[in-house]
Amino acid sequence: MAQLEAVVLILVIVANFVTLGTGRLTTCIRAVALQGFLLGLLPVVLHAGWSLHQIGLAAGTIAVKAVLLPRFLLWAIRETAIRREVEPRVGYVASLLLGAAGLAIAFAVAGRLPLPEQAAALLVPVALATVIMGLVVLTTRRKAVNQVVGYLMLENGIYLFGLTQTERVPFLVEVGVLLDIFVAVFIMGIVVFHINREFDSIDSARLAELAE
Amino acid sequence: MTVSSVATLAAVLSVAPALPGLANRTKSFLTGRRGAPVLQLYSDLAKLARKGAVYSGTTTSVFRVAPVLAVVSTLLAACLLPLDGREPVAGFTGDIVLFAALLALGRFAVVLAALDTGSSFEGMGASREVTFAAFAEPGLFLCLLVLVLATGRLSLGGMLAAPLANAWPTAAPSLVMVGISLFVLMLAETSRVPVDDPATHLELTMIHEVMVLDHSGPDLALILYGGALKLALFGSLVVGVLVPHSALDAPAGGAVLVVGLLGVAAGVGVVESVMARLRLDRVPQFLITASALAGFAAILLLG
Amino acid sequence: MAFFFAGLALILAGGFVAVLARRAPPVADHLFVVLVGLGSVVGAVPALRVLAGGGVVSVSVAVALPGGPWVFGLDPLSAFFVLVFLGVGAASAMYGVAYLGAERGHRPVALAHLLVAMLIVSLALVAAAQAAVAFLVAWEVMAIVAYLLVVFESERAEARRAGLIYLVATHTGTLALFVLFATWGVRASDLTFASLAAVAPALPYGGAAVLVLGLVGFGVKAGLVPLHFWLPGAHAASPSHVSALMSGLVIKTGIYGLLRLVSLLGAPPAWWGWAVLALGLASGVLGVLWALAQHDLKRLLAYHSVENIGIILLGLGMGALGGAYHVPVVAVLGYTGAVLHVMNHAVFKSLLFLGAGSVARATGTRQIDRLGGLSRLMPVTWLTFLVASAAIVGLPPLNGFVSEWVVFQALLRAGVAQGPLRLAVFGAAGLGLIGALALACFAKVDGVVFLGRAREAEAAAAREVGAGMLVPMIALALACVLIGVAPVLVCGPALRAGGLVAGVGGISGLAGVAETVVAVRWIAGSAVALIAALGLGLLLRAAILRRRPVAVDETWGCGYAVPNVRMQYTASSFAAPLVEAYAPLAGVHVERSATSYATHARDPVLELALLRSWGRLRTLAGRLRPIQRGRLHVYLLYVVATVIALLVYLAAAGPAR
Amino acid sequence: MTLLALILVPALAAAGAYAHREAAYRTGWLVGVAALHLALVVAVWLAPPAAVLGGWLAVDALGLVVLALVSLLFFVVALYTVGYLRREDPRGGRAFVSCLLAFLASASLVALSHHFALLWVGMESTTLAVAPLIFHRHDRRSLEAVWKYLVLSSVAIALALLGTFFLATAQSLVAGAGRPLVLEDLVAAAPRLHVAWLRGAFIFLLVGFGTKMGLVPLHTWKPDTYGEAPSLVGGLMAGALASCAFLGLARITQVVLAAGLAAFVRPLLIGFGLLSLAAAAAFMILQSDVKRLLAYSSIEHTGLLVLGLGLGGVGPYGTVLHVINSGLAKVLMFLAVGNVVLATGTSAAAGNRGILRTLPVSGALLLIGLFAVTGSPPFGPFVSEFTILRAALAEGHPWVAAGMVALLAIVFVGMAAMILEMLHGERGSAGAHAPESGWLVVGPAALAAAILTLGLYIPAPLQDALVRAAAALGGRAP
Repeated sequence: MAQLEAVVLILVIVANFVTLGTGRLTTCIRAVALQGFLLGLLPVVLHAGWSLHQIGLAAGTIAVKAVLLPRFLLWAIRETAIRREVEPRVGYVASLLLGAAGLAIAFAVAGRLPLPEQAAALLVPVALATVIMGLVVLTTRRKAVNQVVGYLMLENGIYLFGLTQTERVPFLVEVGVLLDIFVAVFIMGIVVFHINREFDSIDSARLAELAE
Repeated sequence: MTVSSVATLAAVLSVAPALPGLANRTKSFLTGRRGAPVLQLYSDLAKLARKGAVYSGTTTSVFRVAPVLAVVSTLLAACLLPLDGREPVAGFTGDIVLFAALLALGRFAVVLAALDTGSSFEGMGASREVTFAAFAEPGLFLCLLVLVLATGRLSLGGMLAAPLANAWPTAAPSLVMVGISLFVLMLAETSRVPVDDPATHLELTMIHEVMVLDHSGPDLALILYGGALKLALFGSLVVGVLVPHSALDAPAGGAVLVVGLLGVAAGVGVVESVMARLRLDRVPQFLITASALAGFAAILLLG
Repeated sequence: MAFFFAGLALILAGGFVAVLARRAPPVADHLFVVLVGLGSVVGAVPALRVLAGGGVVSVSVAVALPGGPWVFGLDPLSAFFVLVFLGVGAASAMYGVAYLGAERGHRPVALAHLLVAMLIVSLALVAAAQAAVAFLVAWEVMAIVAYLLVVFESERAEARRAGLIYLVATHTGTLALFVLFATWGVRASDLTFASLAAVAPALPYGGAAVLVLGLVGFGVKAGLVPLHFWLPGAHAASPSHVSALMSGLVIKTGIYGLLRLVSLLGAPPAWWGWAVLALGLASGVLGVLWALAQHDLKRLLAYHSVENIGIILLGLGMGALGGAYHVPVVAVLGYTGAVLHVMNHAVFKSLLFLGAGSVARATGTRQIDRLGGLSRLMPVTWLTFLVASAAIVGLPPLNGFVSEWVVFQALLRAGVAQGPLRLAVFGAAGLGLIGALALACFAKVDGVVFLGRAREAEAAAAREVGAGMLVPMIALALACVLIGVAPVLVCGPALRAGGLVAGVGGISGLAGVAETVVAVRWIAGSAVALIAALGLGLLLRAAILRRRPVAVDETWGCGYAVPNVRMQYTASSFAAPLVEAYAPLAGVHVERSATSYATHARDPVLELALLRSWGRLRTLAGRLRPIQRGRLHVYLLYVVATVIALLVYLAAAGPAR
Repeated sequence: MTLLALILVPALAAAGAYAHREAAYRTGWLVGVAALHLALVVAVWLAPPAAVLGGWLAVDALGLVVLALVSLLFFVVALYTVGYLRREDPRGGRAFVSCLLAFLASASLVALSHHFALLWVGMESTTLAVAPLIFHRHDRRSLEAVWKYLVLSSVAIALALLGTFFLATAQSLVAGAGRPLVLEDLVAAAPRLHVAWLRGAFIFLLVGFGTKMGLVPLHTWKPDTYGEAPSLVGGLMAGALASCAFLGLARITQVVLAAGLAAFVRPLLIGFGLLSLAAAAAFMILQSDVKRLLAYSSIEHTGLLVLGLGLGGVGPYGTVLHVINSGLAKVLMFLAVGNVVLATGTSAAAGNRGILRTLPVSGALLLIGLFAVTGSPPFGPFVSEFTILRAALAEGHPWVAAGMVALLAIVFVGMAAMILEMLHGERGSAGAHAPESGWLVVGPAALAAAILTLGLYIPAPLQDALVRAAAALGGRAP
């Protein structure tokens, strides 16, 4: 099982780097969707037991993060016919380098952290790396949709970290968390849609009218 | 209040009009002229007191009250001085402030009367009067507080009597400086050269004279007498400081004072004959110098 | 205390009646006047009882607020101030009824009456509060109500600006008081004055922090230089009876605060006394110099408030120094002089402002150089104004002389003491200078405004104001004369208050104090003698002139044939020699040409220091603007940067708990 | 059951409101539910019910104070909404009332949660419930505002989730630390919790909740959002939402203080407090829009809250009292400004002059609000700010006290200069002014009365709750 787990986690990292490196918005969204799917798999992979709790969680995660939200975002960019380029503030290479640095930091930090025994060796560093790369996407991308993608990455990273605590966090709360994230991204999507209609662009840099 | 103090006061009141005359006469003598008689002011006063009065239609009762108030306040101030060298007519702890305030009251009255006429010349005179008073007043207080420091007394009656004589041996330099300073202040307060020139005929250069242009008859007599009284008052202060005579008997003390006053008047005449009148904007410096002298005297006593 | 609170309730009721019955102005006005008058009398009863030697009264209200119970009480100090506040407050409020009557149509006059009532009540409560929180509440209510009254004529930009500056200044002062009481109360069980006094000996550095904060917090309110900057504008912009209240009473709360501070703290250290003395001298001299340069009657009077606060501070400083150098006579006389001058200044300064209000009402202008000759047209106003100006100059036989005399006694007695205290005697020369300058200034005001001939048409058309305005003015003028002629009436109570502040028990046992009491009788005697001699002289003069021809003619024009009113000496010219002599000190800008002469007085503290610093602060704040340029990704970076900074802090925190 | 009802009643009512098409019905529904909620809160206050859901939902003094404040403010805002919706018809009017009620439900959840993850869920829900309310005008500026608000809040709250997981980790590393993430058990086991993880948890929760509170430099969304949102929403955010966020921060502070980490957290809280005060002061004196000014005022008060929390001693007492006082004062200000904006259509200070003459009641309320919000006696915020000041001095931070007072003075200048000019200034071109309807002034007037009362008198039950809440936050009664 350990190898499978490692493969899944490495794929998560790969999805992160794809998001950082691609120039196409749809690729970004698909990469995050893949990540969501992998996240859904992980509880099952990590804890061999097939409890209702874990299956439910896996199903919910996959439904929300791999299917509903990516589809919604794809709909939003299709409906508004925006240009599909990412248009980063910081170049792709630089983004990738930043991501790599984040990955290194994550591994370095995680190595020093006292961890619960049951946590997998790779899980925490990958979670932290995903959080960092999510923040990188959030701060270096111009387009509003892309920032939603970054937010999703950030959430995914936190979710990964949360997997170390699944048996301590009750199901109800996890459902609540998932629901909240769903609603958040849903509202963001709507706003993105409106932004595009109003501004003829989803370049969030144009959104700087309110300032001191 | 003693018989001697009242008698001395009466003597000073009657001698007062002779003082300006003596000063003028001294000046005339020193500048080689004959000049007016020493007792000229007596006859002036008598003549004015017999005359009627002409008032400007602009003036109000302020103009009529002011001359009386000027004389009355000076008179009351004179009551506070131990003229016979031992005791004043009236006095109490802290009366030096009342002394200064009474002089200020007289000045306030005369200045308002000047402004009451609506004349630009008299306004100008009033303006100069209050200006120079503002420079002279701290000097007067400095002189008085030197006396306080030297004698430890807070009343004129106390400080100018026996304690002053006792203080002379230890505080002589300070007391001399105060005497000089008081003399200078007297020149300013009584409008003498080098601050003012009572003999000038050009209104623009006058200070005191121009303020009283509109007064006539008995009012003018009061003003003139008030001026003479002020000279006597300050002269008494100077004499009291420089020639402590508390050890003498009553008539002798009074005599010392009268002689001293005549001496001061002569001194004024001497100054007038050797000094030119100062430019108006130099007068403050002159007065500040006098104040500084008194201040220095005070510092000497504090040290 | 029941009477005290009942009186305050009556005053407040008067205010509310004025608002509720505003549709029937005569009824509302009369009820307001009656209730305020009655309330002042009733409220003054306990204060009078305390000052007459009755015991100290107090009442404690248990409020569920941090800081302990609210205590209100009257000791001689409080009682003295309460008496001043109620007496002068009532006179000004009554004047206000007639004064504002003309504005009923376009301004909320009834509301102003309510605010005035609230102001008087809060003033009385400031003086009576014996617990910090209650004090601060009364203090700030007073400040806010006063602000609302200052901006009563809010359609004028000048009033709004002055109001804002006042409000900011007073609030800043209040903040200093917050710190003051918070610092003081660190070790106290609660914030009642009794508890604060109990921990006073344990304050670090002899309570230096408290004393400095007190000077700032109370100093702003009192308007001592350089914290006076709000005062001229606020006093000039207010309706005149409010100016009277502000200048006569509100700024006195700052003095009360300082006195109360000292009474709770015990004798302050010498440095504080010297500082107060120096501030007093600066305020006195600069205040009157600035006043000389003013052209607006009310601004001029406002600067004289600064001057008189200076005189009060001279007394206060001498009190502190007397305490610090263990010369109880100087301490008692210094504080007594301060307290007495508070009362006297309240009386004559409010009277001056009311007079200025009457002049402004009658002529429509406050510009001194447009007026002239009003003494014929407004004889009663003139007479009361003359009395008040002679009083403020400190001339006998009026009340101003009495209190200045006491302050002089403290200064001069320092000279006959031992040690460094003797140096303070130089303050007497300073006070002499202040008096002479004040004389110059009021000669200018009285002469240019009331004497001579009208310079402009509005002054020529003036008519005497109505009885509603004259009666309070006459009452205050009579008070000036009464205190001047019979100072014994007020000196006893003032000595009690001064003795309380000085912490000296049996004040009558002090030789110097007994001497002073005797001297005060002499002053009364001299006042009577002066009045009698003047009367006698006038009778004599009248008798002489009755048999002589008396003619009326033009003023002697020195040969100039057609003198006209424009030739009269103006206020600017009158003050010019003094103003120019002191121009560098007073921040006065002189403009002269062959045909004109004008001086422009700018307040150096406000214009040159404060507003410039404020501009700099705004520029500095403007430099921060790029922080918020509206870019979301930058904002996100802030979040990331915060996380990183905090993680660094975490890493640096080390492993220990 | 009462506890569940406090959350479920508004939640279900939100759905119910959406179902109805008639606007008048919806507003009645809103006021009714708000009143019912308030009644339930009173009932809870009088007889605190036992914890439910295994200790996840419970009442303690701190939660009760916030709950009561939220409920009271919501009731006032509901009354105001009646008048507001008669004058303005926001697009998607149906959602407006529903979102308000959803906010009430989620805020109640926050106040009652004694479980950190549940607390997080509630907090995120409040964020989301408010978003459509900000966006109701559907124009460019409100779009921009809501976008910034959403992204920043969501990112921050995500970090708070990470912090929550850290907290769980800290707890999982020791045996017998009780129920996971339940407040009481965490506090009880606090001294044994893993220090590094606990510190990490505090940091991420501080950033997360600090952003929602508006601590500088995490405050950037606040002026934009408050400036664009309808005034009543701004008031609700400044008064209720910020209080909920503060409660979140207070909860984790409770744990870390119990763990003996005071030396670690207090400098952070004091630093954020002063920084917030300073930045708020700096931006206030340059402000030209009254609603943005209020936003910075809210940031200033947030700074005071964390400052008091960080000082210890009587500071926490002052802070909890200040939550109430500043909450009431901020809503008062927003509603009074709301009336002005309704009348003139702009929140630019230059466009609103002479309010005391055109809108006397709202103007007077704004005036009272100005003095209240700046901490002048005799209003409530004075008492709490003064207590915080006393804490600074008593706990040996004279320079903090000096800085605080200096910044408060600048804040006062900034606020007074703008608002007084609005109140008194000369009207340029006066627009047509509708008379002030009773619905629009009754709420703020009640708030003004409440603020004045709290400045003069603190009722015994409240005093009791304050003392207990302060004790929980490592403080004591003054």
